[in-house]
Amino acid sequence: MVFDIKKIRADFPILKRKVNGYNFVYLDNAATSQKPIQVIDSISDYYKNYNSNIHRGVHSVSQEATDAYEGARIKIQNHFNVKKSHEIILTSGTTHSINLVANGFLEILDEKDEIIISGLEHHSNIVPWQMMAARNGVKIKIIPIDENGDLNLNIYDSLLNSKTKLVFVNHVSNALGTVNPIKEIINKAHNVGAAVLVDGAQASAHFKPDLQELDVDFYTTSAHKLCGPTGIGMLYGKEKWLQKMPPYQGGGEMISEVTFEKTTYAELPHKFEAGTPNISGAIAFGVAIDYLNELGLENIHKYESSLLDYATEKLKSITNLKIYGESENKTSVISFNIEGIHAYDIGTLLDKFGVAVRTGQHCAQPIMDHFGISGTVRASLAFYNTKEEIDILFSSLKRAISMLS
Amino acid sequence: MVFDIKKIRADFPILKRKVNGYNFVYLDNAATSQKPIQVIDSISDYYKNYNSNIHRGVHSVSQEATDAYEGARIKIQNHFNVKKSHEIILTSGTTHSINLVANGFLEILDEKDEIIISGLEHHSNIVPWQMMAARNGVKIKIIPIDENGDLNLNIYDSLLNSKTKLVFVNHVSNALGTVNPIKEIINKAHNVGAAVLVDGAQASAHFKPDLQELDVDFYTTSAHKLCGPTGIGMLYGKEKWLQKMPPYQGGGEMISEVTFEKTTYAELPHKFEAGTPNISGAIAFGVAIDYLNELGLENIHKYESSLLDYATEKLKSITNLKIYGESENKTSVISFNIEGIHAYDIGTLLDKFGVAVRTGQHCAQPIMDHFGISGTVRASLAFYNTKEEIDILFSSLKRAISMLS
Amino acid sequence: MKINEIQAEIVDEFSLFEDWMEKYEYMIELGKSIQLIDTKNKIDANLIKGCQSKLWLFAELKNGRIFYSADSEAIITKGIAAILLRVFSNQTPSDILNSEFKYIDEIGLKEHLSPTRANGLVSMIKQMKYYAIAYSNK
Amino acid sequence: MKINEIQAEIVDEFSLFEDWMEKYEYMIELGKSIQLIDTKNKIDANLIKGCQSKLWLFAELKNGRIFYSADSEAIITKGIAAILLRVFSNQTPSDILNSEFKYIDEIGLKEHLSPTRANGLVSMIKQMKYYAIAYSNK
Ligand SMILES: Cc1ncc(COP(=O)(O)O)c(C=O)c1O
Ligand SMILES: Cc1ncc(COP(=O)(O)O)c(C=O)c1O
Repeated sequence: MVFDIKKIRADFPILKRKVNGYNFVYLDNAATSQKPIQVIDSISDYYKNYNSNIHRGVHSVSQEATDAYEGARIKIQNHFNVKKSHEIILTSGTTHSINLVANGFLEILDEKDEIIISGLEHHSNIVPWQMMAARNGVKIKIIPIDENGDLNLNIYDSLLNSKTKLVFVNHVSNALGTVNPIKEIINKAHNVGAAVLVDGAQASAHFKPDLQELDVDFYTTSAHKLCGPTGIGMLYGKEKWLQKMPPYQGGGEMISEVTFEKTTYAELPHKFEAGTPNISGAIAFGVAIDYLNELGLENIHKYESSLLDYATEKLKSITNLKIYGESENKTSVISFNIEGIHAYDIGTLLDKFGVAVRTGQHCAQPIMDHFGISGTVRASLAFYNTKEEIDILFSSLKRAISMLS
Repeated sequence: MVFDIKKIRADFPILKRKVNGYNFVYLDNAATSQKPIQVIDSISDYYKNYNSNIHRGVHSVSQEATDAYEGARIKIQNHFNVKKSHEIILTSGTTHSINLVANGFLEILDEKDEIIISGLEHHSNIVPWQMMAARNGVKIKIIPIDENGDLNLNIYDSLLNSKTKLVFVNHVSNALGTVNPIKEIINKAHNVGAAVLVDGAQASAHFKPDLQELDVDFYTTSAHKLCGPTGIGMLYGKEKWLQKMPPYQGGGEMISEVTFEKTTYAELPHKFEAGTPNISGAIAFGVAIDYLNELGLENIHKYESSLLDYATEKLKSITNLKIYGESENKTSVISFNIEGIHAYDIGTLLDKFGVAVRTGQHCAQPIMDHFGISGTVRASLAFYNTKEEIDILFSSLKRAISMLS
Repeated sequence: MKINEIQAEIVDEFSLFEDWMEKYEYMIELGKSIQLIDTKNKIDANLIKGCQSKLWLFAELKNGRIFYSADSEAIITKGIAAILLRVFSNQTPSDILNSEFKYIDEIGLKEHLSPTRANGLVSMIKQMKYYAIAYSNK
Repeated sequence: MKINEIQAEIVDEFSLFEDWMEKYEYMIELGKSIQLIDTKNKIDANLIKGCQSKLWLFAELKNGRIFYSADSEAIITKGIAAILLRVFSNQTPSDILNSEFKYIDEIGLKEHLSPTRANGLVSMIKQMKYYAIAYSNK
């Protein structure tokens, strides 16, 4: 397939807008992706034509909405090659998913157990475990990172032992773009009997992981990172874990019987989907997955890699520019600083030129602490970005630096 | 204001559709409301023009999205007459809100304390408290209901004592439509020093409560019940409670500092809004509130009351039809059964005539147990319904009954 | 008669109806003549999950053939259950396991047989096949 | 000079610039000449919350007037802080408390002074007023 970037860009209405008088150059894709018109229209279509509450309705429109919602679950199941559709829990996003699992293990683990968190994690994959540990006394250990932004797997080996119960790692680091060797991490954890949760929030716009082949215990992502809407995400969990974990939230949908004396919980996946879900969000999540598959994740990854190489080379030609995270294996994220200039100043001036980047800690303060910096400028590229946009980033950056020097 | 029903209906695209060859008559409004085009368009507009992750962005589009998201919070604040905007927590819905509070009180209460749940509650306001009680040992007491579907306030008085710490009641019952005397319930609870959570999910499409005047401790609703989208809701909590309660979910946004040793939480409201929120949902929630206010909640209520009277009178003319919930004070909900005919059969045949009602327990099994029935047919009316639609309900119902008899 | 023939016969019968009302009236009639489950078998253990109305199913093996009986609180559910019984009752376990239940779509029952439908009929078909599995090992 | 006059003066100065780049270059210049906070006051207790770059603010009362000093890691934030200092420094607590900070909108600073902006400048203005309250009781 030829990657017809012009045609692709035409699908994204927002890319036509101006910012501060300049063409909008959106390089903040790791924070959230933009949405193609197919996804946007699927939301309107739902509300204009078949909005209804789901599952318990006897009427036709409720059935249509239910079928669309459950159809989305199946799209997600197929996309990630999951065995059973009820192993896919629809959540409001990665943060919700991880908290659901942390709550699930609250009473399974105690102070004799250990869990391991990678040093590359987003706050969403750190704080829930700290909160859990504060309640059940589990001991937390950290896999440190090296200068390139790679996890130190030798130290990981030394942290693993028979007390290790859970390991957390993201598939891709949001701050640096590092792609972690999750297959290896999973295998090693399984060797000592520990389960692994992989935070795929940054990966799923770039890769299509085969969860059965990975044999991962939990995998999670947010739709808004992969061309879907906000407020919806998914948690994959192996059936045996989902059955073992208690429900997270109580409410409608997740029970099979309620009396004031006793309540019996519904079967999977409903046990973990209390209350009216984000119906339109789930449907649009499915449409986003269709969209990505139509382009092909392999094609996307190839195109983005060439963009990344182009951008890295250009940026490296700037004196005093230091890139953080130079793993051999990374997605199209460039985190950098200019010596003597604060990231916030760069971000502010780039914005004046219509270029949107993120600055700061990227919800990954431990990584910043590791490098001894207060933050970075992060340009994160998507498949709808172009070399011309990289050129604009480059020239705007040069002008910003000269203004700030 | 004259209630221009034709103009109003033109705002709701779905009302033009056909179901099974008949005009669509949507009488399942208590399950979820339909959405006016203004709300639908606000979602597309967001994704087409200013989609971005919020709060931490330095660039203009992120700032636009943040302003719109925070602007929605202020609309909600004003609508409910709340003192401080950070007392409004944006959640994914009522179920999420109640679970957040239940988690908040998990460690504040213990087995010496008592909580009181009204007998009219939706499962979402029962199960979270049962789950909490299973952990902290709190004792649960129930306010029973009488034959009309009203709470027995004499018994409520006798349940209150100095051990009572929390009282839960919905503003309006979803199964019966009963409007509860929440002001009285709140005052009595406060007299013994107990806090009150009011579940407003069924109320907010019909009333505009003044939360300061009510002096309620917590109030919650879901946007999808009041012409807003799915996946978004709100929790009002008095500042002192929100400060006292620990955070519910860990993640991005809700922390001010994270190291692997220690994490400090962000200020309100962010402490309770971990992760990327439902940004488009929040914005559309604000638009839904604008829409309702433009019509005027008083006008809506007046119009719906006359619809309810009309419908009640018509249905009562049907032999062997029994209405459940005949409170003096109720919203436009009619829960009923026909002697000797199962609710599911009625619902199925009404659907064949294009009429959407709900059948079953309505997530309120204890109420059904109270009446000794397995479920009801529920027709719930909204301000965009008409007398003509009630006539269709009536004639379709008569035909269904004759087919089933 | 073979399972497929019975299905064809039912489709023929339904093809005579002019509108959905006649069809539903007939289904309701069928419900009234269902092979009713014996009271002693109308127990919670024989309830099919996931229905808004209670639906009971029972099966016995006689001379190598399975005979189903059922009941439901809702007459429409009962009518469809009656059709399912007519198709699968008095058949051998292996014929039941090898059969496809597809002609029936043509009579407009599909909407009632969606896996997400709250009437439990999909679970009922599953349960009928489970009985067939159980009895084929005997 | 009165607070409003100073604001008017700043607006005048900025009106000379043809484009945003000139304006930002000037702001950056202003940042370099800020009344720098003394190292001994550059402590965590004097940090303004909610900024992506650290921003320190200090204030002293001399002869009934407040003198502010500040610093920031980011030069643009520092430039805007310098403008705020120029407007409010060397004024009496009551004048500061009664003043409105509005002309400044005209020079296009508004975007930096949104309550949801991650640069802390709104908190800085609040903190400047808190100092004024504190010192007006002395
Ligand atoms: C009274 C009541 N409480 C709670 C809920 C739960 O709301 P949601 O499903 O939006 O979380 C509902 C809606 O079904 C309701 O009617
Ligand atoms: C690696 C990683 N994990 C978790 C998250 C949290 O996702 P969300 O904010 O959608 O819950 C993000 C997104 O910011 C992320 O990049």
